[in-house]
Amino acid sequence: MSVDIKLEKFSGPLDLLLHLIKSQEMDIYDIRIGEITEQYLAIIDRMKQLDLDVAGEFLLMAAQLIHIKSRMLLPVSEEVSDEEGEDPRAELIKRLLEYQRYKQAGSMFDQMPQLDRDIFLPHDSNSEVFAGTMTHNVDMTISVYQLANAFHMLMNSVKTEVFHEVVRESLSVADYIEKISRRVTEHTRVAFREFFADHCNRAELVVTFLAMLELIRMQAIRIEQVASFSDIWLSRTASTEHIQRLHIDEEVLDYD
Amino acid sequence: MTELKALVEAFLFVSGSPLSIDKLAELAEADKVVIRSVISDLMEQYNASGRGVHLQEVAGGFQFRTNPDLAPGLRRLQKERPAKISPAALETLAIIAYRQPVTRAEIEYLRGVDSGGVMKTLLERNLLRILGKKDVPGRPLLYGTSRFFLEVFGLKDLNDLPTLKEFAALDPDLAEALPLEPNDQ
Amino acid sequence: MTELKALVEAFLFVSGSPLSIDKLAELAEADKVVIRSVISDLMEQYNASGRGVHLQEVAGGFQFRTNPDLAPGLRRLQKERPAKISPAALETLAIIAYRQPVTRAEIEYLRGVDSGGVMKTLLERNLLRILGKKDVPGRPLLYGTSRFFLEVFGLKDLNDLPTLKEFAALDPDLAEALPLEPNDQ
Repeated sequence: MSVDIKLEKFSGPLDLLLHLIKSQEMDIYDIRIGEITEQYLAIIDRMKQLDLDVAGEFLLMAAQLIHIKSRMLLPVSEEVSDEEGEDPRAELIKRLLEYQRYKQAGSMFDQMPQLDRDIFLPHDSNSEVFAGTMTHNVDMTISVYQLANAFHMLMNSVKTEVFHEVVRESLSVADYIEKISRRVTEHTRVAFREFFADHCNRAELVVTFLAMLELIRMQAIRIEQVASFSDIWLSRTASTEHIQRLHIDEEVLDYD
Repeated sequence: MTELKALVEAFLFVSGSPLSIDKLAELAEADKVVIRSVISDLMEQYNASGRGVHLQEVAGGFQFRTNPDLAPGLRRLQKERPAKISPAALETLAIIAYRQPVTRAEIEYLRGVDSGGVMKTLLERNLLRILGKKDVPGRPLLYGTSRFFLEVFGLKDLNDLPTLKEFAALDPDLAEALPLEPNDQ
Repeated sequence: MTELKALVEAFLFVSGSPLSIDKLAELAEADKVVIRSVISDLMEQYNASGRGVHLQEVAGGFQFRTNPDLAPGLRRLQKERPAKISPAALETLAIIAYRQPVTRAEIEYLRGVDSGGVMKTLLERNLLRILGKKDVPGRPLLYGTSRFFLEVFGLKDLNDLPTLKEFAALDPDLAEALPLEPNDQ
């Protein structure tokens, strides 16, 4: 028989078995189990020699074949036939028939004219993200999968961001002190919120806040709020020159 | 009547997605029976040989689609080749189509191989949908085919799937196998 | 010739934007003179009175457009066109579904962008409901999903939402993702 078999061409062990049965022109209802087992094992073996990753499922099937083969060799005694009078191959045959049916249904699907492969719709109506699920009965139908997937992707991306923050721990409080003092110098009064507006990442928020605290401690800025929950304002208390002369030393700040 | 026919034609042209008789009746403010006869009129007109565009019944509605015979020429207009559905994915899709609602474990028993990756691809391509959870320990997810699946394969509904009998005719081996009918309750 | 006519008809149908004679000749691999006669043939056929779709010369090319006489009727479809959900809305809805009860600030922290507009749309479409106010300074509103949300997604209740574990099982790459359980306390 042909030695030139590649496992990856088969969608699974059942597919490989069907191929062997067909190429040996065997009757699927009367598989010559010894012959098939031998060939199957030879193929699996060769794959191993080639150091290919033989999927667990192929090995599992090999074990099942050996088991069936050994049961076929046992003389059919009365007691045994009472319990499992079935042909030891019966379960395998049933699975093979069932599998063959879906494999054929699959190739039939392949031959049916398919949207975007054989049949086309006007471009603007099939290019949108969820066009495929559009219906006119319900306002909108997206699948639960899309919903869960969206959340999942988001959580993953948030997580990666956190991870990156830790890695590039190069955000320096001193830099932020400088940034804030520059803005306070230019504008005299700046809303607290404004400093956080374009920072969506947590590390930057923290560093900005630390820098503010530092400036307050140095009495360079003042924080005020007119009423509870109204906007908080930062204003400059020291003179421009004073702020510019602030000598900011990372080591003195002692944030690591 | 002529104006109604024109209106239905225009609705179908503009809509893009399949429109049901009910929806067309509502939109055109006409009786369903009349709409039905207008549709069959239009189908006769469009589905004559030699037309570039056909009117097809699909996923519970009607839709203008290109004539499948023109596929080779039309592919020139497509910028990207659509990702081909692999044999493994088609096989999995077939199991789900005929066996729905079905769990991943059932699919894997039938295929004899891990099917997580293939199912994820099918879900991403919107060919599957999750029908709920099975009432057994562990509450595994139940899968079925989506409405988009019907659109892609040009099926009216799940009963439009070829039945086992047609299969049996192709391959006598299968005649004795388990009955296989689309399971759509 | 008949097949060429069908092909040109199909190209015009699929393209959406106007196609010039040159472009059509290139696509159909035919002579421009022949294309021109095919076009005038099609125009005669389509632009007869009582048709819903016309073939029109526009912006240096040819394009199928609805018959302007039908505009009043057609507007009914435009209004009813199912609004498509944007990726931003989907993401926001996903956060609310899995994290409810949740405040706008929490959503915006997770998404990293202002989400007011998207949330307004979701509220208008009846997919969200306000669950109350959070007992923290400022008493921000707490959002959750509505009963209609369950209907749209075919869920019995919130426990029916798939957990991340179930998706992680489909794809080993996802196995390390954060544990995700519907948060329904």
